[in-house]
Amino acid sequence: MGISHMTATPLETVLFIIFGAVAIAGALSVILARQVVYSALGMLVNFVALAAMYIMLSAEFLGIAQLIVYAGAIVVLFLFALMLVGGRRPAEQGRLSPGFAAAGGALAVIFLAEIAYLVARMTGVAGARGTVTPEAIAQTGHIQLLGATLLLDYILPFELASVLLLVGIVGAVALARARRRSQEE
Amino acid sequence: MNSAGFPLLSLIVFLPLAGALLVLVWDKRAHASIRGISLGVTLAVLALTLAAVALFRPAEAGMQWEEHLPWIPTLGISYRLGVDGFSLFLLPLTALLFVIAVLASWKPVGSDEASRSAVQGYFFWLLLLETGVLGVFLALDLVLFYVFWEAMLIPMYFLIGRWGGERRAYATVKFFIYTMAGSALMLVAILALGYFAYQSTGAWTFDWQTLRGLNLPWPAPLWLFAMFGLAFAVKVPVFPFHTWLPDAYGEAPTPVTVLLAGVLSKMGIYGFVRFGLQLFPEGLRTAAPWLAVLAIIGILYASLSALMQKDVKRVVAYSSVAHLSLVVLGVVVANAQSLAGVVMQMVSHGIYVAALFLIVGMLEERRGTRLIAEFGGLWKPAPLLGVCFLIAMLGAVGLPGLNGFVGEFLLLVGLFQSVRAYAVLGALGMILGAWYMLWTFQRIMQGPAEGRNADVPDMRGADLLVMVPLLVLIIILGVFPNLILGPAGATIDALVGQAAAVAWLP
Amino acid sequence: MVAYAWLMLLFPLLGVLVNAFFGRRIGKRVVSWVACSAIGLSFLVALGVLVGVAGSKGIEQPLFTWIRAGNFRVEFSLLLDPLSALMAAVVTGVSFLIHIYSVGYMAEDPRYARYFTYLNLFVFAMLILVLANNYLMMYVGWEGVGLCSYLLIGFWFERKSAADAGKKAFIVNRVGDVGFALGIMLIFATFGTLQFSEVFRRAPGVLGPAVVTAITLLLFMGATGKSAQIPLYIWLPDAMEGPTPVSALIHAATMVTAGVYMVARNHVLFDMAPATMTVVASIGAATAFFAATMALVEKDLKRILAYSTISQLGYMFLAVGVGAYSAGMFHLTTHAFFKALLFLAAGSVMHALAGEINIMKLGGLREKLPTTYAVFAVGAAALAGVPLFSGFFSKDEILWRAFLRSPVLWLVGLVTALLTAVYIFRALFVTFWGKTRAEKKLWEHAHEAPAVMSVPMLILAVLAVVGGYIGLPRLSLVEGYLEPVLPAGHIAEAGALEWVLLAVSAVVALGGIALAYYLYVVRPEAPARLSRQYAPLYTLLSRKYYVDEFYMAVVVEPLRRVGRFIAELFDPQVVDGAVNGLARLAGVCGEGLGTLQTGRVRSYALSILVGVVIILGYFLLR
Amino acid sequence: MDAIRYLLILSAVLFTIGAAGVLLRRNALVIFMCIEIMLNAVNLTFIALSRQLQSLDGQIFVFMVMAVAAAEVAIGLGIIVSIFRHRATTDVDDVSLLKG
Amino acid sequence: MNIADVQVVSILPQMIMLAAALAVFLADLVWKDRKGIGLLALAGALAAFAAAAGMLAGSGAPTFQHMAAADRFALVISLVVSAAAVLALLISLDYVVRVELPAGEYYGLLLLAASGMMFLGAATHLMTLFLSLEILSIALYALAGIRTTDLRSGEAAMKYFLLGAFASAFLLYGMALLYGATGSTYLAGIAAAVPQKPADPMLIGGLALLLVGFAFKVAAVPFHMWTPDVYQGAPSSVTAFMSVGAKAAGFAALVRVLVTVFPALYAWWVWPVGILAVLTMTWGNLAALAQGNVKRMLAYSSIAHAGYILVGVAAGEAGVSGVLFYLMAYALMNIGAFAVLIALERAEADAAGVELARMSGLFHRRPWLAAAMTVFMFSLAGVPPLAGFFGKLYVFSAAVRSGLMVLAIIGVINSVISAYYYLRVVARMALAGPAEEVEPARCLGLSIGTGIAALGTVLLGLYPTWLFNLVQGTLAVLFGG
Repeated sequence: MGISHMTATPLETVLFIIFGAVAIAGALSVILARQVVYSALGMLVNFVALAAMYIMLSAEFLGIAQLIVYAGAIVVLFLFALMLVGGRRPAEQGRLSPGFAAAGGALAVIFLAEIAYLVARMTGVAGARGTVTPEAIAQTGHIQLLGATLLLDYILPFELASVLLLVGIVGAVALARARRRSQEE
Repeated sequence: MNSAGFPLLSLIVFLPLAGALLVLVWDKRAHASIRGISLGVTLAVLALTLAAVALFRPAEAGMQWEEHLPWIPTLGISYRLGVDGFSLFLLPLTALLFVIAVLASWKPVGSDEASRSAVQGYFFWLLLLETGVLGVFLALDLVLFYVFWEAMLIPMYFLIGRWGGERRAYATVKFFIYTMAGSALMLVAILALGYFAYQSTGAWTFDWQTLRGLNLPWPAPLWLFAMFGLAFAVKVPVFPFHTWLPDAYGEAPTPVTVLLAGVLSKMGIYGFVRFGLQLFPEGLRTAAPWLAVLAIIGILYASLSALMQKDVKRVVAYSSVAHLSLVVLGVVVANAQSLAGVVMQMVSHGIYVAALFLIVGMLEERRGTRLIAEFGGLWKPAPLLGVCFLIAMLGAVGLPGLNGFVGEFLLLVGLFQSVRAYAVLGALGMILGAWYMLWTFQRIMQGPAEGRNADVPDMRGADLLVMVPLLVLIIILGVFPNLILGPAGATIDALVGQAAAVAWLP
Repeated sequence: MVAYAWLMLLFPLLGVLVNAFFGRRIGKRVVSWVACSAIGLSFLVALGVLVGVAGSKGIEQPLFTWIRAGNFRVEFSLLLDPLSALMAAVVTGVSFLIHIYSVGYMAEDPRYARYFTYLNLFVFAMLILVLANNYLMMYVGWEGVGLCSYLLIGFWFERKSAADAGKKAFIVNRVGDVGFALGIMLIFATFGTLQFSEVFRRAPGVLGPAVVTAITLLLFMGATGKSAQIPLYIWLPDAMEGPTPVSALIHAATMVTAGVYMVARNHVLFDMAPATMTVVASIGAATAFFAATMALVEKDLKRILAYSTISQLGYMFLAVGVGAYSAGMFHLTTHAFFKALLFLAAGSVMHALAGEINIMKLGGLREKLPTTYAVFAVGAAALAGVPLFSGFFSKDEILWRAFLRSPVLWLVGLVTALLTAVYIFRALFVTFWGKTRAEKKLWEHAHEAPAVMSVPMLILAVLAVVGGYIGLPRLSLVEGYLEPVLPAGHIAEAGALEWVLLAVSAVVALGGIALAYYLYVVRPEAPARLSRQYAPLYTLLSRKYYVDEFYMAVVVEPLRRVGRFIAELFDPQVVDGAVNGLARLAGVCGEGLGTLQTGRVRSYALSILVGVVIILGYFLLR
Repeated sequence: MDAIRYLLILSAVLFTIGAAGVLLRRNALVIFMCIEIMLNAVNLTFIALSRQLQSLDGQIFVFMVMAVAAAEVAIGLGIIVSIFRHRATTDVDDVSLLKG
Repeated sequence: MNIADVQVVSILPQMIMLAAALAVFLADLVWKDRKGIGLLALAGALAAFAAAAGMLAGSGAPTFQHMAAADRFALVISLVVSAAAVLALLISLDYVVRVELPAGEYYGLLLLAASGMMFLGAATHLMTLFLSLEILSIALYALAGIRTTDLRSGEAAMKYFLLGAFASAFLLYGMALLYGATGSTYLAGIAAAVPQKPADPMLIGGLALLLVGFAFKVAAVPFHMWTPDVYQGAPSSVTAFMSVGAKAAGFAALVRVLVTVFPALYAWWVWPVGILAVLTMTWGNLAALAQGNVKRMLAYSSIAHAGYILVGVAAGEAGVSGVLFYLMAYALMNIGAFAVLIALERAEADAAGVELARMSGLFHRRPWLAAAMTVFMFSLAGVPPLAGFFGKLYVFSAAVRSGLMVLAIIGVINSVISAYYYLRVVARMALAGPAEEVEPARCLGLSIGTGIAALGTVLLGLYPTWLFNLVQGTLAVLFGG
């Protein structure tokens, strides 16, 4: 078995289990909720639980970003959209075709089994131990390290991400503006 | 051995293309001058091919006037042309039949007004087709060959599809797909061959000369031959790959049928020799019994089928299948006489079958039908037509003194030398051939002329113009076959030597 | 003259070309002059050659190389020896007379020029056959005469029966020709050459008994086709659809004897194959007998003559089959004279009676057509073997030689001789004697033929009488002339037996005539009674032993049925059906795939997940 | 069980739930939410691995994924709302003009 | 690694595209001339094309901090994408006005998508890969739905979006697994780690999921289901562009990942890719047989072509240049075919694409247009001597070379099947009588676009050598750099 340097205190372990359970419950409620709005709430629960886990995994910046971007912006956007399309109505009128549901469920289970197999058989997470050791973090500070990496080594992805956001904005505008135009006519 | 010198072959191949482009940019309403250009171009090509025949050095067995230029060097594909005694006479045959086809297209071709007036397009495709066909016979690079081979389908598609008979759409699609399907595997085989060359020489090449020298590991020659052979078998066609033929021959306009039967079918035979026998003699040897069985079935099957056809064009079409099956049989046994017969019969068949289809066209033009039952007694009102039909038919039947005999007899002699049963079965085709041909002739030309048959007009100047050269050739080649066998002799000897190098049929 | 032998071929060829291209413009007179003079000149050359080659072993005259393919070399070259010279002289001579006769006979025909073109072409082809120095050239002539026969039988192609007959002749001949062709191939495979002289020279050394038997049987198969022997004789009676001079020339005097000539030409090979010889003799004898029986009940005058021809050809094969080649050639010559004569006379009858040919509708013609009657009688006498007429000598020689070989063959020949006398004199009596049964109008218009027709008949009549003397026993001009080519071999000295047999056949011939006289003149009601009495036999004979029906049922119809099955069912439904079915299958698959494309996102996602699971599974479990 | 394996399994479970939701739900918004769940599950994997490998690459990847998610939400909700304007439905099964 | 490594020149073509997009947005604010904006975009795309071509002619293979490479492979992809963009813009000039698309957003998004595609072709880092993939995807989602007045356009956008996001989640998961297995997000780093633990399930699983993600993008069966619906529903000019550009970019990424990162695992992925190829081409061709709508038929045909290209991918190293050649040939002939459809597309009735019946007798009405379409159809069918044939020749020869004769055989059989439906179009145009008299659009841009595509298709067939030479060299750089 591969090495693991992720050592957890019993408390951390318990918290991991709890947050994990919450995250799963949130995700399940997304797909099981009768009404869309409950799905959105389930998603929010999931996001928050994950944010907590990020923080515990010493990715504090991303934990916070998770709360702001996902739990904040994205869920709110979903709720806006929900209001526009009338989220109070039950999500689906008819029932699922049983065959289709069974096939979907079975495939999902197989997929999970495959990943589980993968995780079980993996030869340990590889590579020489990275440079971002707790000591390094302690010395430089997490945020500083992250920022430096992002803006020095990852300047191109960073810029691409901004282009991506531009695309998102323009795209949304295009869809909205065209709609507006068609409504005017 | 290189491109130095006068590029005679390139000129032969691409002159029609130039003509086609000229036709394309010409004023589309100037029908007369478009026809004139086409005639001029095809005549010029004929002159060039005759010059090739005249300048050919008969004592040499190898390729002559080779041209060699790099084309796609990264894949080892080159532009390489050459002619030897085997392919030599296919050039004037092709050129002549295109002249005939142009002449036969002097009157508007097509079954509806729109296509009849589309003269420009018709001659464009016709000339393009000539480039394709000549390219096939001259290409010595396998990819180049394949390009010409397939490219030819496009003009053919339009010529049949646009200017054909009532079921032309069905016929042309079937022709296209069927022949394309047949040659699909040939492409893979060509690639495989290129790869074998790569393995043994370290460079991709599709050069025919180089590939001949390859030592292929068994059983590669067998399956490569099978893949090539399928393409050729479809083109010839060999039973059971023949069912596109009655439709295509039947629906194509007369000049195109003439080309289909006269020239395009020879491409299959040519392929069997050039890319079957010469590239994979061991493969051909191993496949020979199977191919021979198919060819023999083809002879008998097509003959019997021809016997009971109701449509005269289909009679000739099936007769063509039967005759060419015998030629395939000649390739299979590959001895001196049979290969001489192959060379002879390719040209002969091209000529008499062209004459027969022209006559069918004239019949159809005069009576508006091709159903044999509708005809009768035409010899009386149209004696010239009758005589021309008679001579062409006798050529096809293999009457000694006419061209069909020499090839057929040489083939049978060759077969007899190798496997006597083949000769006996092939000879049965002689009897059946006489039967269906004579019966067809009888039902159309003989008997009382009643109704509309009584005042069918005889052949006139234009009709004679296309027919007489063919009939003259039928007789001349029957009496002086050495005109062809002589120059082809050295090449045939070399072929025989190569075939003999592998242990042949039992 | 021998050096100019090629002129023999050239003249008819010129005749063909001139009449073919200009025949319709130059008028009938010129046409007939061109045609007749071509053959006449040819005949003169032939006579010159006949004299010139006397006593020689044979001269070969190469003209050009015809085919060369590897070691397969065929020269176009003439072989001039006594055998070919005799045959050429007979052919051109008889042809010349018949050409002249035709000028009168065909005078009214609209396709006059075409007729003479064909006729000249025939002579040309026949001469190639005769003068060939190799098998393939002989084959050229062989098929060439077949073509002319086809064209001339179907000359009046508006009549379906004529067209049918022409086609039948060609196809049946083709069957025989295929045998001939295979024989040629076997010869080439064995000897590596097709030249007669080479083959004969090497034959004793290289031939095994099996091969030589095979070769000769195949060649003989060709002969049975061309010379109308069992089993391929069926085309000849139908061939009477052609103009009568054609029947005289091609289907009696010349072409049909080609088979005999061929066997004689190949006597070296045949001599080496006793089994084949037995077959040849037996088939000859059988053909002679059966054809004669059929002639007994036939009502069509020309067909009677046709059966007679078949029967006489049988005699000739009997002759060559027992090794009496010169006897065969002798009979061939005399037969050419008297059978041509008989046909021309029959033609004269038809000419006089607007084409009526059924002897039951004729009768009493001797008063209207005395010349015709006279020459017919001469011909009949010659055919029947009445002593001192030509047929008597030639037939007798055959019987004699047959007797030496096997008394059974002799007996068959003898019976046939009896039948011959009966049927030909039946024809004579019914046609020319008694009261006429012809329609009144026809009868009144009946007239003797013009000189242009009667003169050739008279010449032939003279020949039919005296022709036999060239071959008188002990004189044996023919045998002597042919000696260099056909060595007579060692024949037992003719003793008293020969004279006894001579007498017997004379008696038989006269007896046959007497019988015919009794049946058809004295007791004209007897034949009808007999036919009722022996109805089955009569029907069998009059239906020609049902051989046509047999071939129809066993060969032609089955093949047609197979052809129809292929053309209408198997090819379009099965072979093409497979092709179209494949295409349809692809289309159905396409539509099936289209239904999977439901338009619903979730099913698409499902498909993605399926892909994920499979690929991931493959990678993990590999 | 190692902590890392626990975390990987946890994220796999979350991912699978999301994937199953895409298949099982018909409401476009819910499907989209499920996709967000899937992305978040992957994010968890990245963070866990980042910690395990003591490298920041994983964290930065998660940062980028957030940007992607934001852009996707902008476009995705735009599309869904746009369709709703036309058809008054968010049921994806009703949106199947194109098929065959 | 520090800021000095940044060589902006290495991403010059992409930057030009981005700059052009920004210029378009700015111009849109002040300028209402739709055609003018289009020309501006066209100029940008042409500049990008020129830059790519110039860099190809030049030497050296600079990288941008090992995030994006300017190797010949990437540059050829840039060339293909910018060529596709140029053609797509040419055929859009009139179309945008005709169907009243928002010009600024349309052209801008198109250029952004193009830059995303070019980045994807150049990406040598998982993050660049993912982000550029998302840039092009999101831009295309929006473009697909940009014709908001049309139900089908919205439906296409929704399907594309939901399934695209779904698939990219798998892709992302795969990246995470690779990161976990190798500890690196640089392709070079992963490549270096692969040989050390070739059988690690995590590595293998990551490869599998990556394959899935790209297979979705290139529309390989069974990840292709979105393709016909999206291609049909999206505005035709968008379909033309995405069928070519997105495919080129997707294949670029796939090839780069498989061939440079996982050559050691060739034996693992050759058959999955090969089977994908077989399924893809067969499915695409068979389904296309049943289509009566030309646009939808071309969508299925595009699936089939993805299959042919996958044959080249399965051939591994040997197939790289074949894939590139094929992509270029496909760009020319497919955009050309769509150009003809755009010319024919008139009323609302054609919003779902041109029906086959509408092509009837085109030869009589517009012979040159019909001739061009004929060229495209025969080329797509793989009839020599046109570009499509040599594309097939190249990839199939690579397959034969890699011992994948079976794939070549199935490939050629498939091209025979495909000939049937391509011929049907030609037959309609050439052999049938004229349909109802709706005059096809006449527009300079469209004519030029069609003409360039047709000419290119023919010339690339008659003399493919220059492109062969161009793509041949990419291999060395791909491995050397």
